[in-house]
Amino acid sequence: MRRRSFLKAVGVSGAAMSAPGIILPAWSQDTVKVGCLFSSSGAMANIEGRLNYVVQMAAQEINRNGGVLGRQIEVVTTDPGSDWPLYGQQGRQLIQEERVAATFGCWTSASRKAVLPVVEENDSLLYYPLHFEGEENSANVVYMNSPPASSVLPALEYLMSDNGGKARRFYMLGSDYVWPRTINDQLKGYWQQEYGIEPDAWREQYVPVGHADFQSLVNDIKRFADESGEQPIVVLTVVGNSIPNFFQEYINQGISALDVPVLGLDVVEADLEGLDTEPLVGHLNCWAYLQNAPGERNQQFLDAWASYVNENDVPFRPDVSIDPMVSTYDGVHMWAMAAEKAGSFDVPEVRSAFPGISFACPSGYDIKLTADNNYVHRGVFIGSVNRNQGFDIVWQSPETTVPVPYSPYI
Amino acid sequence: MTSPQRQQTMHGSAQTALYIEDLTVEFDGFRAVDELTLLVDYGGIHGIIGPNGAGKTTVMDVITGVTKPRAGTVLLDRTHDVIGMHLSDRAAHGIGRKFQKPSVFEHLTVRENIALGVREYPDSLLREVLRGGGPAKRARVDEVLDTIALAAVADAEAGTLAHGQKQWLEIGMVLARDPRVLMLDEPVAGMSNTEREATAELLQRLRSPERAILLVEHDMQFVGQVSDRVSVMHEGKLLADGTMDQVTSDPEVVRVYLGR
Amino acid sequence: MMTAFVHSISGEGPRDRAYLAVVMLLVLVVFAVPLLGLSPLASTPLGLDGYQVNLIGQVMAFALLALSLDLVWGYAGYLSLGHGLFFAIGGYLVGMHMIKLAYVGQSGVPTFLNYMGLSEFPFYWSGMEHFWVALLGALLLTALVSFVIGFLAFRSRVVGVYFAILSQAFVYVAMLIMSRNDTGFGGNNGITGFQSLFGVPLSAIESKVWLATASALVTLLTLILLRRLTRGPVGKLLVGVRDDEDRLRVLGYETLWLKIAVWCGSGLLAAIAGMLYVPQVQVASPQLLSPMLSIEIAVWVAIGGRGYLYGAIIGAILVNILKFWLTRFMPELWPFILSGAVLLVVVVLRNGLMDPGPTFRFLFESVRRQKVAGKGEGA
Amino acid sequence: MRAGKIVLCLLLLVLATFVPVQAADIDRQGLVGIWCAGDDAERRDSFAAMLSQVESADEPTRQWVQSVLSAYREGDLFCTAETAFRPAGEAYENVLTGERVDALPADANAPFLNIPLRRALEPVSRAVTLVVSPEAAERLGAADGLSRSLGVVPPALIEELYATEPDARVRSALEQVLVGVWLASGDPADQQRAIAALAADPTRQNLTTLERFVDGAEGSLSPSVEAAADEALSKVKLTVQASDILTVLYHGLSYGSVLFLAALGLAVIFGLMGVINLAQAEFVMIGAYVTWFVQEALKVVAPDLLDAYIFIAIPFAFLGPALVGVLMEWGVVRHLYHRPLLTLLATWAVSLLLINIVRVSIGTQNLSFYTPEYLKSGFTVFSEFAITWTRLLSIFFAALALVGTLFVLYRTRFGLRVRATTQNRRMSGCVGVSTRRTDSMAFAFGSGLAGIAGLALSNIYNVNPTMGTSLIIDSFIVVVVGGVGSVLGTAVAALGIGELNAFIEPQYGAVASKVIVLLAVILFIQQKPNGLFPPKGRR
Repeated sequence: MRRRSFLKAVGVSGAAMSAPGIILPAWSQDTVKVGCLFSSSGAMANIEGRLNYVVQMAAQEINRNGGVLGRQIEVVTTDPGSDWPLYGQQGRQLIQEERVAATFGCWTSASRKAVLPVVEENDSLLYYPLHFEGEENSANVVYMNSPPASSVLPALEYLMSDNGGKARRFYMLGSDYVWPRTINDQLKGYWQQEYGIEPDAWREQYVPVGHADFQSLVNDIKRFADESGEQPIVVLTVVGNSIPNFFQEYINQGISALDVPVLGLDVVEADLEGLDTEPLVGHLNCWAYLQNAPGERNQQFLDAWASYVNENDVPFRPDVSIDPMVSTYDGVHMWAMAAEKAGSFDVPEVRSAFPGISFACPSGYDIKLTADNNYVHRGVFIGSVNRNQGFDIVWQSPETTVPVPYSPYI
Repeated sequence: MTSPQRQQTMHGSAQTALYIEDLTVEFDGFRAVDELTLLVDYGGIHGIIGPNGAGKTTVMDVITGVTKPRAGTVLLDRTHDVIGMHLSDRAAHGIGRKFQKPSVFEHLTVRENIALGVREYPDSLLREVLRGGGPAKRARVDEVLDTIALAAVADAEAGTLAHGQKQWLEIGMVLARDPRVLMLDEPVAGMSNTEREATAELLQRLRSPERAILLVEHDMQFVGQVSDRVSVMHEGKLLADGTMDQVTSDPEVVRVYLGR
Repeated sequence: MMTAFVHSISGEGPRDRAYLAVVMLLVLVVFAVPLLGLSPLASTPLGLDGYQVNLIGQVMAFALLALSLDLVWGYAGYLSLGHGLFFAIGGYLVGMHMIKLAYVGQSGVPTFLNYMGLSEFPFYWSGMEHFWVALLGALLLTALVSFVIGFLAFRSRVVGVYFAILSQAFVYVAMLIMSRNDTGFGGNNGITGFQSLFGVPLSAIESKVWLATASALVTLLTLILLRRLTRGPVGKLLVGVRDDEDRLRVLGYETLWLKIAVWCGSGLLAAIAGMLYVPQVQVASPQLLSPMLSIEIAVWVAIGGRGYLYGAIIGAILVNILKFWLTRFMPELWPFILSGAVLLVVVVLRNGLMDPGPTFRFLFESVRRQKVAGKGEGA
Repeated sequence: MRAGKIVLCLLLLVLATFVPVQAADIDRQGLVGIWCAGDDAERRDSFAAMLSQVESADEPTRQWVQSVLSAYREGDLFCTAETAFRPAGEAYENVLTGERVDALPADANAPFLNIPLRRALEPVSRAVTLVVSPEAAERLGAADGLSRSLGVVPPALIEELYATEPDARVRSALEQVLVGVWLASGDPADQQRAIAALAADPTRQNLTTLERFVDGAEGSLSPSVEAAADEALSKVKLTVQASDILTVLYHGLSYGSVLFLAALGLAVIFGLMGVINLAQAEFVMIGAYVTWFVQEALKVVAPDLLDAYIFIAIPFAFLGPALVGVLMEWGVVRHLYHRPLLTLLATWAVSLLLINIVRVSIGTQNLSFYTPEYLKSGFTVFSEFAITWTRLLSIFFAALALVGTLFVLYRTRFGLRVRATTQNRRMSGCVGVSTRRTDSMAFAFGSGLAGIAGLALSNIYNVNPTMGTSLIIDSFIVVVVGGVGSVLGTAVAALGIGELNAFIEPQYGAVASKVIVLLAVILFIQQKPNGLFPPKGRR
């Protein structure tokens, strides 16, 4: 009996190893596969998980209108479990086994860096929906969101203007990884070069990813604010669940946005879900889309999401929409448009179709790709926390901005 | 710790294997052994008896190194400070012990168990592991197997042995290194009459002028049968010392122990 | 040599057959991977593509990792929940080697060093372009780290659950340190952007095939070596440490050094596994140090059955193949299946799939239980 | 810049006195028009103008200004093209006509106030309160808030109010507002007054003010002022430093109480059964979820009791996890009592299972907790030493858990059985203690304690399925340092580690503090392998 179970085990593993060989390229049938690399478990699940459904919603929309090149889109979902190497592993699976025509995925830079060699060695496409530190320009990644120069700097400029409160002292608090550090390095260069601000006007602190207890740090912010000098602000680059934890402590220690406003660079509507935002009114964020973006197109998107959530029992709120969702949604559409334009799903041909592709984004801007790089030109919004766990729009760029992948300030 | 001067002085006679003086062991304020002084001689079997909690096993624990005393001296051959010795060095100095519950390695065979007791290179574990296991070792193992009468089951896993056999096997493991002080903690507990007889015979075979045997046992009859000398402990103290007849007639012993 | 060890097996019990079967499986992998991955056979339906080869290679590296843990847990009885530490040392060093290789003859440094304001490789990267430096570095560093941990833990007689938690604390501390950007190894992102190893581009199928073959071969050799080791005197002593360490000490064995030696050896094996693993996933990140991974290693061994070596290999292969497949087809189900499998194996089977007699083991346990209870009672 | 504004306002004020305002009445329509649709500069100017008028306005106008201003500040002023509405009970009131409507017109929306506008509005609205309000408490609140910034409020107005203010507490609060003016006046008497006021309220902000005053007035001060300033400076500095140290101590205490709550149940279970329960952190999570369910249920069943949900939830947050604990003990742990290493894996599997059950059934989002009014923000003890209510609550719960556990263990029959079984399992079995039932109940008890931790943490941290994972290693460390199963040891260890953390973190950052604490603990174990309070008895 023992032996039989053992042999069975060997048999199963053998079968497991050899079976994928018979899967044929996806576009030989009447569907075309695209892959999702977003975690629905682990630390990133809360914010990242919803993007899986956005891809499916967008695919559904495209399929209703006849699909791409006459083929229906089939979405393959994975769960990398917030484990960076697993993103690479599963990306490899999607590309080499499922033969997906494009992959939509990753939130953190760490996960993108893990997938990067995979898409490059297989010459595949990754649509990356997050704003990030920049300093990268791969032919195999479509950067759906903005690098810092076209997302963070406008917000900073605003906060330092008369209208924004003339901030001249900065408390930078970030999660300890490459995005916050790069952003802060760029900001320091920006302040020094553009405003002549001296290094003693800022303080920099990093917490481990997932850090929850901000008691001491918020107290330190209080001290920083009370020291002599000009108007202080907090540039917050903590990510994930550290964001609501930080704000909870900010509320508890009674600091208001009038005293020390917080520019939360990774703060989205979903981060405010569990919070009483009354004491947070006035803190700022900066994205290429906000739920309160004006216009019919946004309303359509919000309605579509709400009904998709309700029809499919999606375990996320129907009434919360965040930038990465829209960026993901844009990505699926822009990929479909590029494939249509190229008349093929082959990556080189799809890529050569990129320049000139333009999509009517729910944000209200007509976003586009140019021949310069794989960064999407998008609009910029600065939002201010309101009492209803959302953001009022303080400022928005008149037009889409030109993305600058490499910052001049480092 | 004992001062070097004390180690140099003579304690007991040339016959003295173990010299124990003013030994005190405490557990959270509770004195398990209380200023005990005791001499164990070569060539004989020295039984220690006493009611539960008298501190008998604790004395053995101290000699083996499992327990650290609070105060006191234990000397081997009147010169070697046992308490300061590293646990594994004690075996090299000839102190061996069988635990109260049979502690054999149940996943190893009887032969392998005994082989663990034989050391060809007592100074180097590395050499023992690399070069040990030669004919000399095998011969010694066979010798011990004969002594403890387990040659017939030499290749059985120790876990499959009967209770009595495990006791003997453990004695065998300790015996393998030819100890000069052999401590046996309740060797006949749970044994049948036949097994007990066999154990008594085994003990007689182990008797040697170069060896002191310290025996802790509840079975008074057994102790009386094999021991040359008996010490009675009570509440960590030595109550009486002498032959079995002497101690059993001691009124104090009768009061606290026998006449309870 | 093969025949030598086949003959060295005395009995013909089920355990020996299982061992042989696992050896055969590994031999098969060693030969089949290059054959089906590189030769003309590769283009036939039987052939393996890069993905499959890579998967096999990763699983083999995990099998080696599991073996290393089984040595300390299955034999010496010390459960380490921190073996990811050594795995990561190997992984990071080979990662450094590959990065340095990519920058040979170029000016500039990887971006993560740029972020720290460095424009040249710091001193501890010197020589890293030579593989042997990285290998030697990994082995020496692992030996040092494992010695320090082993010495601290074993000297103060930290055992059982305490040891497990302590080892987990070590790996956790290491993860926190390596997650810091200023530590200089890419922080949370880790080290990525490898180009080639031994002159073969990592994207080429050749490199995947050779890495997978090497992983299988090293695992095979390690299995044979450990089998010989554990069936010899060292194995007996380890079983002694596991089952009744005090008995062994009173018999005159200085178990401290024995344990340290085995612990360091196990660490070295884990480091080698890391060196094989990282070029295959092309990223060395603090995730290698996550407590979760270290616990999972123990799960592989527990599911396969500890104390048989081949059980660890089977466990690692089964669990990981299941994981790769389920996270792809039924990502929602994977955590449920994993936890269910652990509970089943631990509570019902007691010692994994490879244990010949759970009932026997159960009986033995109940006897031992009495013994433990008896010991607690004292004089 | 701000000084410039003040000068400008002073000029305006001077002008105002020269040109007597005949019609003191405020142009309500004009004001609302600017507030609703004016640009930022117009709005800011309108604040100053309104303030200068409100003093001389009649009582109804004053009331009107105050109510509309506060609605505007709160974002409750809903503008339409012609007028604006503010909430009045269930309905809305047209602020110009006073007429009431049930629903807002479709085009009504609250104008957005950016930060500079809110900064300008805040002092003005406080000043209005000072002028208008008959309540001393309201005026005190307003005066307190003004000390941060005067904005466009003319200092002369504050001096005037200070001169006429009847309430002593409000007066001393106004002194804090006026220190800037007094210090800058050059009049030694005023400067003395300012220094005295600053010394009376030794905050860091006042310390900064004093420092700047002393540094800036190099040699230009009269000797007596300089001496007073130096004395005040050293006194304030000392007080601020003392309050800083107390703050750090308090942070350590509050973090320690969190650690203690998380570790206590673990310690009880570990002490009794030698079982490390890796799912302990998930019981914390379940406790928090149960608390949330209680809150949601109260919203439906008894909305009046919602404010007290934290206390109503106590028994549920205890019993819920306790029940899961019993199930787990019965289904898994009891089969593994003599294989602690496997228990480690089994309980890890249970933790994975629990996380994923919650994830699939409820979702990964952070739960939204209602914060009762009495838990919002906190109070200042002295100087910079402030206590927040939520943290105080967690300390309270930690104390409650400590006392409760000690009581249960030392004053009840159940506790007697637990202690007996911990010390000698076999003997307890012999004297008739059902060790099976004791194990089961103790496991439930330990799990319930974790649930209480979840309750206490729900107002401090996010509540989501993985909330426990960050706690688990920290709580083990606490148990190991405290000594197996010692409740007191756990408390001391938690406090010690909390304090250590609180002292290191501000200096070296959060990562370093975790690393240093863990390394310290590892070295500590070298010295005391059995923890601070080693288990009694022979082993």
